[in-house]
Amino acid sequence: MVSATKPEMPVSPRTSARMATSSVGTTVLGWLAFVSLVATAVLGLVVSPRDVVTGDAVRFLYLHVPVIWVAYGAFISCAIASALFLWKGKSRADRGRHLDRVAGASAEVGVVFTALALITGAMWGRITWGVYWQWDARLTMTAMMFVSFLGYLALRRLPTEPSVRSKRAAIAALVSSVNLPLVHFSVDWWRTLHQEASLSVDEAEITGNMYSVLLFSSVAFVLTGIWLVAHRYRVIRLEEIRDDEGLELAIAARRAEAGVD
Amino acid sequence: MIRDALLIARKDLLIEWRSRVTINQVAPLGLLILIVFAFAFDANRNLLTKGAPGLVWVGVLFAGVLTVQRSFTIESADGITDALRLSSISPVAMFLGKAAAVGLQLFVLEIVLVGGAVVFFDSRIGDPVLLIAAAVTGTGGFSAIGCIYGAMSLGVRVRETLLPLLLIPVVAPILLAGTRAFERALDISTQAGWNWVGLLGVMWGVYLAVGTLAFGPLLEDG
Amino acid sequence: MDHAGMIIAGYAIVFATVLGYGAAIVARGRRLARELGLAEGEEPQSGQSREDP
Amino acid sequence: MAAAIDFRDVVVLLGRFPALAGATANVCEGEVVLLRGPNGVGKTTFLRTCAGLNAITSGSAEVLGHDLTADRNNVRRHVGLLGHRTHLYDELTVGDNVRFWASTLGIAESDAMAAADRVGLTGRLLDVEVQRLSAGQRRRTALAVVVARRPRLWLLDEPHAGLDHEGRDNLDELLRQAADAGATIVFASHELDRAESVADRVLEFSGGRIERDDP
Repeated sequence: MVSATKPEMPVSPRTSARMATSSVGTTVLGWLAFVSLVATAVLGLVVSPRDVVTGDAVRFLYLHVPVIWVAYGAFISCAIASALFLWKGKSRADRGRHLDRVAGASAEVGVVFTALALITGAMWGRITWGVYWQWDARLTMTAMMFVSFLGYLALRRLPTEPSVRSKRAAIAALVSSVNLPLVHFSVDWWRTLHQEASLSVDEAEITGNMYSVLLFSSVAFVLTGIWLVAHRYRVIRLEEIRDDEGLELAIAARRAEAGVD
Repeated sequence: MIRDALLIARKDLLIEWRSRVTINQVAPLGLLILIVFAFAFDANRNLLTKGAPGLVWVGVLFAGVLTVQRSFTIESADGITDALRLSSISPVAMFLGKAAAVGLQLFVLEIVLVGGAVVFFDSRIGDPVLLIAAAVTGTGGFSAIGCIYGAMSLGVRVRETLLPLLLIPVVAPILLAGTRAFERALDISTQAGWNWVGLLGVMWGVYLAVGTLAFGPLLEDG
Repeated sequence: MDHAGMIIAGYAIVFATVLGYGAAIVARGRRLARELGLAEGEEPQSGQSREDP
Repeated sequence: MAAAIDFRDVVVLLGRFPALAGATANVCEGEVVLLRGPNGVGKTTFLRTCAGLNAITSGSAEVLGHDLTADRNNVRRHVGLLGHRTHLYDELTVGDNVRFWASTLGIAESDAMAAADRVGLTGRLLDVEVQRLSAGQRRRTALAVVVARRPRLWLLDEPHAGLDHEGRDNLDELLRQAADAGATIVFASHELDRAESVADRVLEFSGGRIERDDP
């Protein structure tokens, strides 16, 4: 058996972790999100009137706009968590592992929602402008954001020491975030110089009913986003607990090699 | 610190001088990219002349990724990263030195590619000063951000594929601004070129600042 | 409805992705919890230590 | 005498592998200590950890008065590490390498060249690219860099490996001189007869820990 001198892990999630897959709070949140998503589908497809100018294409508004908000929110959360990790991580009791998990969970949810935003945006664009893609500043920035954070997730998946990986990932997230305004600005400037007015998707005239449907669907998607981040966070945490358990076993096995223990 | 940065840069350039990887392998590859584009566009001279600035920068982009890759392969061989950590050179000096060496090699590469565009694509250099200024600021920014990601991929087994994925999205604005400035310098457009050089300069400054802050934490991991 | 196909496809993609992604996360969490011998739906209680097996 | 190395229950992870699993060791300044044990018991990790290259997961570690759990940076200037890898740029010559590494530490070129001379790297050999060297010459080049540092703590991982008979004698002589000058030397070796004649003390490694501490 492992003796009493067992070295103490700096972070032993075991001690504070009767952690499973859900809690009362997130269960309620999850059902709320689910029900409101279903309601969004009904409202968006059936209840909402067609727009006078853009016709039924307006139904994409209820998907595209909330989805992109969730994506931006997730990336902002990832960037803030990464910055806090680099700034405060060392002095925290858990060495910033909580912040690292928030960053990782947010980034993944952000990537999924950015993909959805790009897809719905392209479909909507096809209907209203006749093309899938416009080289407009915001669209280009969003595409770059998508690719950057795909790279970020690839970096997180590397089999390196957790502390090394978190630090590298946090720096990558911050560099990408600093870079996105530069992308936006340079594309914007490029478009302006070429004097092609960028087509904005906000041209649909949003009136009473549509406004409330948009508001409702936004709430639905934001709730869903929060729920997804919370659960993704827990999965990361469970994986860490599993790895740490493996570690304690590995140390015991390593000591047993000596045969004298 | 300047002395240390120069020491690192001098060492990198000496290695390049002895091994000639950039000049014998990366530069020809850049020219090859230009030629392959000519095939892709069916040797349509009009189209190629018009697209030359962008094609030159795409060449710089890909050759640049390889140059950064090479620059950090040198440091990860034979436990050299450990030796650097055991030396008294500060990470900031290391960053500046490596960025300077990569930048200088890329600048030479860029001159070669512009030469290629003149020969293959019939480009005319209308404003050499603007051309040089855009090349210097563009490659400067590229090498600064390239070295940040180079350090990030140190010791990573999948570096060959990971580095381009991480690096290319963030250098997109350099590609864009560099292309616009070159369009003016190569007499393709009559729009302002110097604003783009200014933007490239701003990006260079931002990336240098980020690298100065980030290089220490990145190297410490090894 | 104009462009009915495109609109319905858009809605289908979005909802299928979100629900599928959520389900995948939950499934992965449950599997891990089972592996670790944690009961489902258990709330983390700070300061309370799990007995070592 | 002051402690050069003071490790207590040190755990060091390489990835997820606990290379040191609770190592406790004490080395006084001026001592010459041999690390003994089969491959893979943690000797190399112990040496690298002393040099401040590995993060310490738990336990307490002090080297030359620097607390490694708080700051692994400041100790590095004072140690000389000769590992399995030689830390040399293949494309540069022996002279280039010695000069470069010396200047990264602010060591005068004349001192660096004297160190190269001391390990038998002279004349035409200085202008040979490292990639053309034999394994023994390569290790001698690495040793020259360590000698030039004039470390207070020498950390040598199998320094005898790859050297010819003359080179080994030369090395032992070098270590004795350094010890006489007050440096602490910790080294791992499989050449037990040779090593034990140089060492004051032996630390026996097993399973990521120090099992026995023979005087």
